[in-house]
Amino acid sequence: MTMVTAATQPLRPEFVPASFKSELKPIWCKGCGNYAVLTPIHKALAEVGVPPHEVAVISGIGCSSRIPGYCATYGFNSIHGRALPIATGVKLAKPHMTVIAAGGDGDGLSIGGGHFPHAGRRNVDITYIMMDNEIYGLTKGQASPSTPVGDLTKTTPYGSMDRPLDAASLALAYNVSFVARCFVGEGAHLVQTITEAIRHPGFAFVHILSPCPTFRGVDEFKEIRQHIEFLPDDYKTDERNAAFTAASRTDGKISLGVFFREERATLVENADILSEKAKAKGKNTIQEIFSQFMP
Amino acid sequence: MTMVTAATQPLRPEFVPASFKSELKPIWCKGCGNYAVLTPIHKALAEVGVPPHEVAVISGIGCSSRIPGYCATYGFNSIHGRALPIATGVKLAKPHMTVIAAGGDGDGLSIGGGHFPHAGRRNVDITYIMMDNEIYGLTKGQASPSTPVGDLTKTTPYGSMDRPLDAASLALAYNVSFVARCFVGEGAHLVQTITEAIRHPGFAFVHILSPCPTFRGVDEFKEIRQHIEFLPDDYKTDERNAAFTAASRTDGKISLGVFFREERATLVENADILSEKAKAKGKNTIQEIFSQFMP
Amino acid sequence: MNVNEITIGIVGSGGDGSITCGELLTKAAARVGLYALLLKSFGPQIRGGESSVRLRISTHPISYQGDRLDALVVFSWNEYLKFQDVLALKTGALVIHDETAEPDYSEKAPLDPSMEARYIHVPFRELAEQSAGDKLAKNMVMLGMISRMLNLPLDDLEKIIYAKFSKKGDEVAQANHKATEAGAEYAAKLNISSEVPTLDWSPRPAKMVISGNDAAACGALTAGCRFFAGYPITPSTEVMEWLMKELPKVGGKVVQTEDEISAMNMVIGAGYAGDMAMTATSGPGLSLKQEAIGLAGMAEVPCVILDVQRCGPSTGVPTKSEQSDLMAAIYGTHGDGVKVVLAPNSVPDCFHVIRKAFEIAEAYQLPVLVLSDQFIGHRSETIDPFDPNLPPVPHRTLAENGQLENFKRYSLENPNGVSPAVTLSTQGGEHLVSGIEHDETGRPVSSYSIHEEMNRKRHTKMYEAMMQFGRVHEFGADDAEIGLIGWGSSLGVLEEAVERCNKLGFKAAGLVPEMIHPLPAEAVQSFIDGKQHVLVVELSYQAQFFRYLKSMLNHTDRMTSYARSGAKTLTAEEIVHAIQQRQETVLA
Amino acid sequence: MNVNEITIGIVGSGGDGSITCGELLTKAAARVGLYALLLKSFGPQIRGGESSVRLRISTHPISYQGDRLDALVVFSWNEYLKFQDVLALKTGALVIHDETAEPDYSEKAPLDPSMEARYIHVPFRELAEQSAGDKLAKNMVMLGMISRMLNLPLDDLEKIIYAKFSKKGDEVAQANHKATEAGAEYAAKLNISSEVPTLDWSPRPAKMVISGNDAAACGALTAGCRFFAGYPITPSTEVMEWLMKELPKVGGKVVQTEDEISAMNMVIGAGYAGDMAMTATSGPGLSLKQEAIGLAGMAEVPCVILDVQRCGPSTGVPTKSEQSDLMAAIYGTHGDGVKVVLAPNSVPDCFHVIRKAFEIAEAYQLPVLVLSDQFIGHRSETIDPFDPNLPPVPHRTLAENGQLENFKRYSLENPNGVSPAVTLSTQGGEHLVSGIEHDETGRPVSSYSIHEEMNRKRHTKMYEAMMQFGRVHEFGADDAEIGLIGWGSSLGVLEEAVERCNKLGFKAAGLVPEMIHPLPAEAVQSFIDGKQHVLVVELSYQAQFFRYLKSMLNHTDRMTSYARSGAKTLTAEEIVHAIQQRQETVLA
Ligand SMILES: Cc1ncc(C[n+]2csc(CCOP(=O)(O)OP(=O)(O)O)c2C)c(N)n1
Ligand SMILES: Cc1ncc(C[n+]2csc(CCOP(=O)(O)OP(=O)(O)O)c2C)c(N)n1
Ligand code: SF4
Ligand code: SF4
Ligand SMILES: [Mg+2]
Ligand SMILES: [Mg+2]
Repeated sequence: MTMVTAATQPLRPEFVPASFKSELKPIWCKGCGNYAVLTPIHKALAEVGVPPHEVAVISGIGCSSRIPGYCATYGFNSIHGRALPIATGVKLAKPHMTVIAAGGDGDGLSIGGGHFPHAGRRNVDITYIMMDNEIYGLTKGQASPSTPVGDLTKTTPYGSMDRPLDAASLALAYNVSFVARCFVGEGAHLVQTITEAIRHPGFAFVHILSPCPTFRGVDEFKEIRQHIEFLPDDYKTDERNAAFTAASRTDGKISLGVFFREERATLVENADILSEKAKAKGKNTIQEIFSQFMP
Repeated sequence: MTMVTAATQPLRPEFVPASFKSELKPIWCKGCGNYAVLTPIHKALAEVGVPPHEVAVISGIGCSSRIPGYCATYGFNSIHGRALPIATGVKLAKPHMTVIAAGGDGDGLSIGGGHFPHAGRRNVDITYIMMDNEIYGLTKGQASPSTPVGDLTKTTPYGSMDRPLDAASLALAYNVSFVARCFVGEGAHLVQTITEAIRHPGFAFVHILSPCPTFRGVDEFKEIRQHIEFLPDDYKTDERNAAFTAASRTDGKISLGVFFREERATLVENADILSEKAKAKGKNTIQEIFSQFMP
Repeated sequence: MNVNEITIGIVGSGGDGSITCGELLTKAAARVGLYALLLKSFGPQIRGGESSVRLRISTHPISYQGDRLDALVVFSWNEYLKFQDVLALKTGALVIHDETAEPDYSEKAPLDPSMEARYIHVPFRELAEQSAGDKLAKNMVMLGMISRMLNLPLDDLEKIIYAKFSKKGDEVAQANHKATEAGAEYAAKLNISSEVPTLDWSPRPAKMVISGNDAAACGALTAGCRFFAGYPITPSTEVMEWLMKELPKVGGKVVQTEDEISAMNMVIGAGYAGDMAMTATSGPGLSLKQEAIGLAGMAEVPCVILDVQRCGPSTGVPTKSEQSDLMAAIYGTHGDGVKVVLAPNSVPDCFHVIRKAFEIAEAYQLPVLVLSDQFIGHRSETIDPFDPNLPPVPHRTLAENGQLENFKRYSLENPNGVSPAVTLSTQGGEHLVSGIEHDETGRPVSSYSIHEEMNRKRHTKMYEAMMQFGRVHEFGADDAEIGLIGWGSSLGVLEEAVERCNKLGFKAAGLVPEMIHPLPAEAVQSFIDGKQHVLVVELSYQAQFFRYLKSMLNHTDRMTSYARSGAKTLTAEEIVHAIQQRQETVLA
Repeated sequence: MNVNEITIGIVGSGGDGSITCGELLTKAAARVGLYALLLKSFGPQIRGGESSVRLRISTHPISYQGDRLDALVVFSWNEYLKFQDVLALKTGALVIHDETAEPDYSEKAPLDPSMEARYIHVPFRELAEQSAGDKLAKNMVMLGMISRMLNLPLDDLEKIIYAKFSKKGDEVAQANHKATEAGAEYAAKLNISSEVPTLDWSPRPAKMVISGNDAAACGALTAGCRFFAGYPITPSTEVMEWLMKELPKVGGKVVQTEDEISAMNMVIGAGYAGDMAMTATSGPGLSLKQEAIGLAGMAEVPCVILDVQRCGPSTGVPTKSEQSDLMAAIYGTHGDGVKVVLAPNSVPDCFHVIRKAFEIAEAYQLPVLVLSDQFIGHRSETIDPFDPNLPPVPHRTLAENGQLENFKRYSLENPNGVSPAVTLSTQGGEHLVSGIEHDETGRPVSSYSIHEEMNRKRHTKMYEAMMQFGRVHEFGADDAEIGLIGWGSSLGVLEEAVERCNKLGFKAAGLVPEMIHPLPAEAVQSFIDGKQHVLVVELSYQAQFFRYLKSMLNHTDRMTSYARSGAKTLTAEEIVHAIQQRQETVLA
């Protein structure tokens, strides 16, 4: 059984990024940010050093959600918005596996937005990678919950009017125990953050700014580059309220880095504790369990 | 057309709390907190001074969600978790009406939790009253997303393990433009807060601690009483990050009061702006609209 | 007069304790090996409020609640009015009522005089006060009286009372026991046995007392279910509550999810990973799960969904039974969905059918939906104890090492459509699974020919599952002219109706399929082919089952439908009446 | 040779511009009043990637895409292979292909030599380079060539080209126009008309060019729809996109919701308040909406749900058509749900059927589900312009002042089940609405008798809606022996098949119901009763429509099923073939 721990060395150095790359050629558009997420995931998995068969990548539906097909691991390209519950089921059934949930801003903040708080409060030990392109890519360019105010999309022909949601701030309100933000233009940081997220014992959320040149224009990448700012070196990652402030800046800057991390009992650990408590009551054979129905 | 404004006098003083009370006798248990929410709603409506036929109360399913039946207004006791979308539809169809969405912690944070962020970011001008009893009352005592860690319920026979969600903190992360917390033991504050919430132009969220003696014990009321603390007089309601800190205290105290308020364009206003923008393009008759299909 | 079965009703308001009394009687019956079937009804209040029970006790196995009551205990006629529907009396039935509460009951009694009810006034409160020092113990007085009528031994009753009340201290238990004794004595004095039929029985091994929901949960446990995710909903919640308590004892994982959509998807995750996984819900939850049920079929993930039906549509009547989720269960997901639908017909059958559901799910790698209902889910029965040594059902066929090279998760090789699976973390078994149409390796495709082939594969599995596991229950006369078809929880009432028909001189037989979808059509066809007239009985205003049978069979013009809304259980009386009517028409 | 219709295919990879060419040809045809039907197909990529069009142009109305192609333009044989299924050629068809790209095409061409294709090599790139100074204009060269074949006037083409490209500047438009001229000239020189049939027509009034999705959106606009909420999903998204742009112009409200559940509930909110409200989705969204659709039926809220079907189950094949949401549409919600299901059969019919959906929804206060599909939703047709002056459909019956005292929202008075409604904010009309079973005033109840009565009320409305609005399309021989039944978008192909059958000497007639549920059973019954044999044609592996018809009709043994998966459009050829086979069996 391979346990993912907070180690800093690959557990199994024989695995290299290519070990995690599948034969399927991505059909993303030229210049799509998601290419720059895929390789870092492969690198991070190699860095952590888990064998491919001990990894499951679970997604919903969307351009970004095609990512399981491009990983030589177990993969499930499921239905729109349901990556988190499926990943939770996988993790509970196979606690020793490294489980990654991945998908888009629409998948995770819109249709799947109801699952996010609960994955957070359960502290299910999976890594959730959200590729936020501020648009619905797969369905060809409708507004997403993170589309900025004023933007023209296929469903906001007169400009978007709803205040966008910030995924990292939400995660903090949800008691997520590891919350980070990255940008596909910062590859090394991305690899490092995903690696830490995978190593984090508990629910780890990585919010990735991953532009869609096709439906948000080819300049988006450069635009974001101008606004990003890494968290200061002396930033403390153990204060949720401060983290909330850092994640939801209103000065036009976008902070990158790990906003918050906390170690607390994970869903898998809690399930074990639950089992112990239940067993402690005695009467654990089926015969004994059934005896409660004898008058 | 009766517009709800930020006035402080009843618009129509001929309506008294009893004007909003229906003939149906509540079937809540003795001592249920919800009684102490129902009357304040009637009082607040009288205080605002809208005629009953200009009010719609929309709920999901739960003990608390029975509240529309007890109001002599338009009422919709819908399905579990969907009060907010239905209320949004009502408000857009009848912008001049006062629309109240109401329900429980399970209804709003669990099954309906995916709608909350979006009602917030749209700033739909309704008042959302959540009666949080930290339990599923109607289905007889299962854990809810706000059940404290360690508590025994029908579905946590060995103690609840998931970190509870705080509805007010979530609302703040969701950009809700009016966020308050009340306790049924503080009736005057409750009336005042609901009144302000109804008057608030935009989405107003009132988180009400409303104990369920039947499934959380008769001491819960006293327990909460010991932990509540009103926000200080000099508290500023215009800083979201500070509000988040005040709402999610970790010192065991529970703040009551209005955490945050902000005036910004509401969904109804935005819909009007949208119409203006669309019309400004000209070609607004059906004939003209159809002409786009002529080659 | 000695009889071998008796049906009793008890009705009261909040504090009257009718439910407790019914439950204790059922347990007492179980201890001496009697068969009992207990139905409870509540008013709309969460706690307290009016309630009633209906108890049939018998020396032989029963799965029908009986038509009309032999005896009724009434604490309040006001409350009785609310339950009239389900507590109809036999002519000449015994009516025991509380003297002190409503003195002029015999006049106040809202019963038609032509019913010729015989009234006994019992000073319940007084007797309780005297014996237990607490007039609230009046239900215990009643318990004693009824036990006497049923010849139930007082010492068994004592044990049950102590088991029930010992948590509250020995004193309370003792007081309650005293009240019981007082009731029994009073009954003896009244010489009730001369007034009513007395149950004649001899002791047999003790039985289990269990509800359909608990039985289903037990079935899951023994089948090997080790993952449960669900969201509370009446009338299915007990399944979850029981499994939350028990599954962790055998290392199983349980999650109360944020909604039904999450529950279904979590179950798919666990099932995909290799666990036997299950969820339970009722109508509204079934609707919410539909999209994910389609995914389970498409991705070929074994899992079990239990739907304990209640009255629909929408929120409907959450606490009452109906059979109107049938079509939604069969066809509810969009597209040509893939699943098997089974229906248990009694409390113990919930146990067996859930086991079978897991067996089919694993054997054919598809979702199996089990359609129970509030009627069997909530009723208590005394039944022969389940065998705790039943082996878990066989796990899905796994790919062997040789098959792992270029692993084809959706291999078309096997003519029965089943492709060897892997459990997650098998080395070399890495593959992609998706709800998108896919080729043998799992990769997304949009070609017609592959879509057609894969549809065939998936539907072949369903057909093969039916061929292997499809089963129908048949009963009644061999040379029957009249056929009665129903499904699920109607088995008991149909058996009773068939028996009565045969007594009345109509040669009748009955059929209840255990597998609903795919329908074991050959068996059903040959049943109807032999009959002059077939009546399809169900609790669905739309006659969903009748429509479904017509859609799957040939020469169905001889079938007619007896269908009505739920919220009231079917009676043999109404079915026999319907047959008599139809026969007149048919023979005319 | 002059003909009155012609079918052309064009296939290319990303930059080849096949789609643009097809669209411009369709518009050119529309300008001169020709009928045209354009099908587009794309590869799996979001943007770019291979694509093909199939265009049938005719002097008479068409709603069938034609069997095999008269002519094919190929930019790349590699890409052709991906679309073979939908681009089969007639024997002797003309194949025009790009000389420079693949010189040895005639050898490389993957066509069976027995097809006797006649190849023409055209130096598209070269001609484009010469005429427009840009070899990317090769699709414009092709456009010119084909226009020539079709006798389409170059000046109409010019106008269309300018309209299309003027945004990019006059220069671009001019260059493109030049390329078109070059293509036309080249075709004239080749004397193509001697090689292929030439379309013979005379000008008529200009037509609209529109897709089924846009037509549906237009229908909603004119019906009086003033509220739309939806969530994007292929292949329905265009309906939302169009309404987001246009509804605000007439004061309508539009919301892109967070998911389909929200959309459906928001529509219920608006419908309850008094608006005519609608949502649009496809299979997965339909599944998610099921719970709320049940609520709409129970609360008696008028609303319209458009489902543009794609291949299922689960995510299936999102870009391809199928008819497999039928049962989910009819029966998908739990309980005895209440709704009407309609199906449009062509692009213009989408307009009319959506209008009718609103009419029925308002008249009977229930949800109306419209089952379109990708086939008609995404195809473009040239059609007679819609009448912009059609009045909005009548609003639901409102309670009059006298009825407001002790207002009974669910009054049982009217024998057709319809109770007068109020729009919100009517003084004195305050009432409670719920998804819980309720009495006439809307208050929650759990009694059997009220539940039964209310079920009857709700289902009576459905029946009455069918009696008033239920309609079937019939066509073909009066004395037909063979019947063809299909539904929705199959009307065109069935008409064609019936015609061919009659030519082949089988006397055939066809029927396509516009209202699917409740089925206008009398009309369908009398159609099948008169026939020797009836073939039910559909794109559903499970044969859902066939099963549904059986369930609703009598004497159905003469019906057989022709059902297959979608992802490939039905052809008249395969249907006629199926009939021939069946006839052999039947007559043997
Ligand atoms: C239930 C359901 N609703 C809608 C869709 C259509 N759909 C597929 S992906 C998608 C949104 C994609 O956006 P996002 O999640 O941000 O992913 P991206 O393509 O931008 O990476 C939608 C609406 C669907 N497949 N299923
Ligand atoms: C789709 C669906 N799932 C589940 C239920 C069952 N149900 C009704 S109310 C409720 C929870 C009630 O809790 P809450 O919202 O906190 O309200 P309370 O009763 O505590 O006021 C549940 C699970 C339902 N009616 N519909
Ligand atoms: S549409 Fe956008 S998100 Fe999708 S593949 Fe293309 S660039 Fe990437
Ligand atoms: S169960 Fe709890 S919440 Fe429900 S009515 Fe009773 S006290 Fe109130
Ligand atoms: Mg996106
Ligand atoms: Mg609650």
